[in-house]
Amino acid sequence: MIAHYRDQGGADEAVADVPDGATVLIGGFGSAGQPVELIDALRRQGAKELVVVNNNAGNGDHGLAALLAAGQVAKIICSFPRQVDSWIFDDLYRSGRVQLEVVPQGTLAERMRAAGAGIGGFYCPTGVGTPLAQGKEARTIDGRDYLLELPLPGDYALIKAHRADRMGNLVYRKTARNFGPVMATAAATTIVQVGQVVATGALDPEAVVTPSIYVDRVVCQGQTGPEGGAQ
Amino acid sequence: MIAHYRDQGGADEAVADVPDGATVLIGGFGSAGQPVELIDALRRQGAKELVVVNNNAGNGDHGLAALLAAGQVAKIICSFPRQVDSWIFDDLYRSGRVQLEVVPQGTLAERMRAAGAGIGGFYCPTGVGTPLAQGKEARTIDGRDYLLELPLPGDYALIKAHRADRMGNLVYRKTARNFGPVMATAAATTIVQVGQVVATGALDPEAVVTPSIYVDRVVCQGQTGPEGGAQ
Amino acid sequence: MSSPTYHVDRGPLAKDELAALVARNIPDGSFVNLGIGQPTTVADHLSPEQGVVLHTENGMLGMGRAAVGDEIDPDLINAGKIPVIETPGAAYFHHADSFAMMRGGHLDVCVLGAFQVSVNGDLANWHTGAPDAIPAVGGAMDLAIGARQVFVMMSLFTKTGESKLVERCSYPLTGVNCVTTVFTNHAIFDLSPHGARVRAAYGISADELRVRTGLILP
Amino acid sequence: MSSPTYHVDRGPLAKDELAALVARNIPDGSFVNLGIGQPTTVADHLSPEQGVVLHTENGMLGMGRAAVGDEIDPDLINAGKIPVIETPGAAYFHHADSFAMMRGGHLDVCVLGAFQVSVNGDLANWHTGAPDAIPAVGGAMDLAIGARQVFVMMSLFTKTGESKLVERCSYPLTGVNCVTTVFTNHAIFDLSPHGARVRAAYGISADELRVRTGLILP
Repeated sequence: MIAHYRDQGGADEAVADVPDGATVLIGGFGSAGQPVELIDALRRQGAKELVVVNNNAGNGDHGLAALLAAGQVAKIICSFPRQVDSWIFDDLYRSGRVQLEVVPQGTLAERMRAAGAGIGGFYCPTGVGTPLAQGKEARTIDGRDYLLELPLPGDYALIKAHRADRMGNLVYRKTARNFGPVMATAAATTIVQVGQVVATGALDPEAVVTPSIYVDRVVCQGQTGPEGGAQ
Repeated sequence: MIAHYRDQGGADEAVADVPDGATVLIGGFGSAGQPVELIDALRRQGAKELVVVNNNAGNGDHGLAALLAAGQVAKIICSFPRQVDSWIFDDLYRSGRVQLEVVPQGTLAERMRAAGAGIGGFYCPTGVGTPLAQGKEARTIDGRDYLLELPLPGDYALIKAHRADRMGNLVYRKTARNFGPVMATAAATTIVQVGQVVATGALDPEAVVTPSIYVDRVVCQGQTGPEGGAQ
Repeated sequence: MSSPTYHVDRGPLAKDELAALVARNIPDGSFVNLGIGQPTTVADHLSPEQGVVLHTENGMLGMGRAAVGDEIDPDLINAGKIPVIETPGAAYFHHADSFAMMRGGHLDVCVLGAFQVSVNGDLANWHTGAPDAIPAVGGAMDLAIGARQVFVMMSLFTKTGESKLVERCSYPLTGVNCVTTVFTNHAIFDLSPHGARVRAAYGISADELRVRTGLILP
Repeated sequence: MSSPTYHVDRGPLAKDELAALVARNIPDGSFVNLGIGQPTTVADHLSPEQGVVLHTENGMLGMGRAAVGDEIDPDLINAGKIPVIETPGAAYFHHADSFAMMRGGHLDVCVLGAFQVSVNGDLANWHTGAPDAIPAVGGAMDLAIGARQVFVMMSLFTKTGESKLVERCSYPLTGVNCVTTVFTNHAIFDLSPHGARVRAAYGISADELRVRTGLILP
C-alpha cells in the first residue's frame, strides 16, 4: 500500500505498533544513515526482546546504543560490533545480556536482499574455510566452494533517507544510503525518517533509489512540501 | 580497468575481438534499449556459433533479427522468443538451425545478477511445478518450494545507455534501462553504445545507475563532451 | 463467507463490464501489474481517486495510459511493447530490481489472462502444449508466484464450450496454487487449496454452471 | 620469473616507503579498496596520473582523501567512518550493490592488514582467537574472497619476533588461498597455492630471512 504522506504523526506514532520480540532492521553504517529519531521513539515506546539487525552494535550513548542500554534488545545481528565507542554493547555482551550473531557485511546485505527479492537461499563464497562457516551447508559449484545462506527478513525496517515525495519514493544522500534501500525491501513494514517531503512528481523518476512500493510510513524532520501532484 | 573515453574507434573496433563461440549478453526489451549499432557491427565482424542472451529473439529484420538471419547464432537464451514480428527466429528454430533455452524473465535477470555478484546459485520459487522445472534441483526451504538456478555469465555484454561520462559511468533513459545494468555486471567485457559522452563529473553521483567499474568500452553515436574532469 | 449471488435476470458480463468489475475489486492504493491483452483494459476503469499504481515488468512503477501523438517515446513502453506515458511519482529500475519486486511479494495484485485455471489455483497461461508451438514464457511465471493476489480474467468457456476452470489443468502449468480469484463473463470464483467457491454468477443458474463446468461448486 | 633481489645495503622499509611501494604495484586505472589502518596510507602515494579509483565498502566509487574543515560531511565517510571527499566521476550505491561489486570479482586490487598470512595465501586478519574477544568481521571476508588481487601490508615480524608469514595460520581465518602478494618491511612475497616466493628483501639476507621466518623460501 502507498504511504501517501498526509502529515502523519511523528516518530512516536510511526513506531507505536512494534511488538515485543519483533525483528527490526535498523539502517546506518556507524552514524551515517542511522535513523536516530525513529530509534529514540522505539526506546520511548518500550518494546522488548527485540532482534536488531544493523551493521554495528551502537556507538557512544545515543541512537542504537541507547536502545541497547535500555535493555530492549535480546539479540543483535551485525557485521562489526566491536568499535572504539561500542562500550554499551561490549558491557551487555560480556555480561551475557545480549546475544550476538556476527555475519560478514556483504552476506548481511545479501541475506536481506534475498528476503526482499523472494529468493529462498543462495550460495555465497564469503566465509568458506573460516569459523563463520560452522553449521552452514557447504557446496562446490563449478569448482568453487560456497556456503548456503538464508534470507533475513524483518518485521520492521527503520531507515533514514534524504527526501521523500508524498507517495513515499525516496532518495538518499552520499554514503548515508548504505543499508537503507535493501532493508526497505526486506521488511514487512518500512518506516522512514526523512529530512524533507516534496510534492509527488518533484523527484526525478530516473534517480529514485527506493520506489514507493517499499515504503509504508514516512516521518519528516524538516520541511514538508505542498500536497498533491506537482503538475 | 577504467574505460576513460578517448574518442575510441567506432562500433566495429569495439566488437573486433569477439571470438566464435562467445556468450554475448545483448540488452533491450524489444527495441527499447537494444544496442542496434553494436549488433550491426557484430554482424559485419562475422563471429559465429554465438550464444546470445536477450529477453526476446529478434524483431522484424534488423538488429538481433539480422544477426540471427546471418547465421551467426548457435543458441539463444531468452524469456519470450515468440512475437508477432519474430519471423526470422521462428524459421530458424522450426528448421533446427538455432537452439533455444527458455528462461522465465525474472530468473534470466537474476541469473545474470548472480554471475555479476559472485553468487554460486540461488533458490528461486519461479517455475516450480511447471515444465521449466525439468532437470532442475528442487528444494523446500521454510515450507516453500524452490528450484536451484545457476549464474549466467557473459563473455561480452552489448548494451545501450543514454549518457556516459569519460570514465564510463552510465545513466539510462526510462524503460530502455531494462537489462543493461545487470548485463554490465555479468560480462567479462562490457561494451556500451551511448547517445552522448559528457565530461567526468557532469553526471550526478547519486543518479549514476551503472558505475564505471562495469564498463570497458564506450561507443558514442552522438555528441562527445570536453576531455578531462569537470572539476 | 456470504452465499453466492446468481444474477439470472441478465446475460453474461460484457468485456467492459468484466474489466470494470475487476477494477472495483482492486483495493485503493494497491500496486498492480496488468498482464498483456484483456487485463490491460482494466486500467481504463481505475479512477485516479483509487490511487492505484501500475507496475510494468520492464522496469517502471507509475505507468500511465497508452501514449498518443507526440507523447510516443520508443524508450517508454509497457510489457506488451506499447508506448505509454509516465505518471507523477513514477520510478524506473532495472530488470533484476523489477523482478525482485515481483518475486518478493511486493505487488498487491496482478491480473492475468489464462488458457486454464484449476479449482485449487493452478494456472496455465503460457503454452498450449502443441508440439510445434514455440515456447515463450516472458514474465508470466514470475507474476504468478509473486503477487499477493493473482486475479485471472478470461471467458469461462472456450469457443467449443469447454470450461477453462477445470479440476486439473491439461495445459502446461505457469504456476501452482497461485490464482486467488477468477473473473469470467459468467461467474466470479474465489479459489483456495480447498477448491473453487462461486462469489457471483451472471446470466447462468447454479445448476447450469455445475453442468457446463462439470465441477463441484459449493 | 626473475630471481629475488636482496637489498642488504640498507635497513628494512620504513612505513611510508612500504606504502609507496604498494602504491607503485597497483596498475594504472585499477579499481582499488584500501582496508582500514595502514593500508589507508597507500592513498597518499597514488598519483592522479595513475587514474586509480578508490572503492569504499559503504557504497561509493571515487572516494577522495580525508575531508578537512568545511569539507566534513557526516553523510560522506569511509569504511573506517572517517569523513572523506568525493572525486569527479564518483558514484554512490547501496550496500547490496557495493558488496555484489566486491564479491563478484570487479575490484582489481584490495590492500588489507593481517595478523597472519600462510604461504599458500590463507589470510587471518579479523580475530585473534582470544576467548574473551568480541568477534567483528565487517567486510574483511568479502574483500578477501572478492578482489582479483589481494595485497597484504604488514610488518613481517611481531613485536616478540615471530613471523606473521607462516606455514599455516594459527589465528581464525578470514579467507582461504586468497592473498596474492604480501608487502612487509623486510620483504615482498608472491604467494600461490604452491607456496611463497620472495620478490625482494630489504635489509635482510636470504639466509636470515629463512631462519627468522622458519619457512622454505625458494
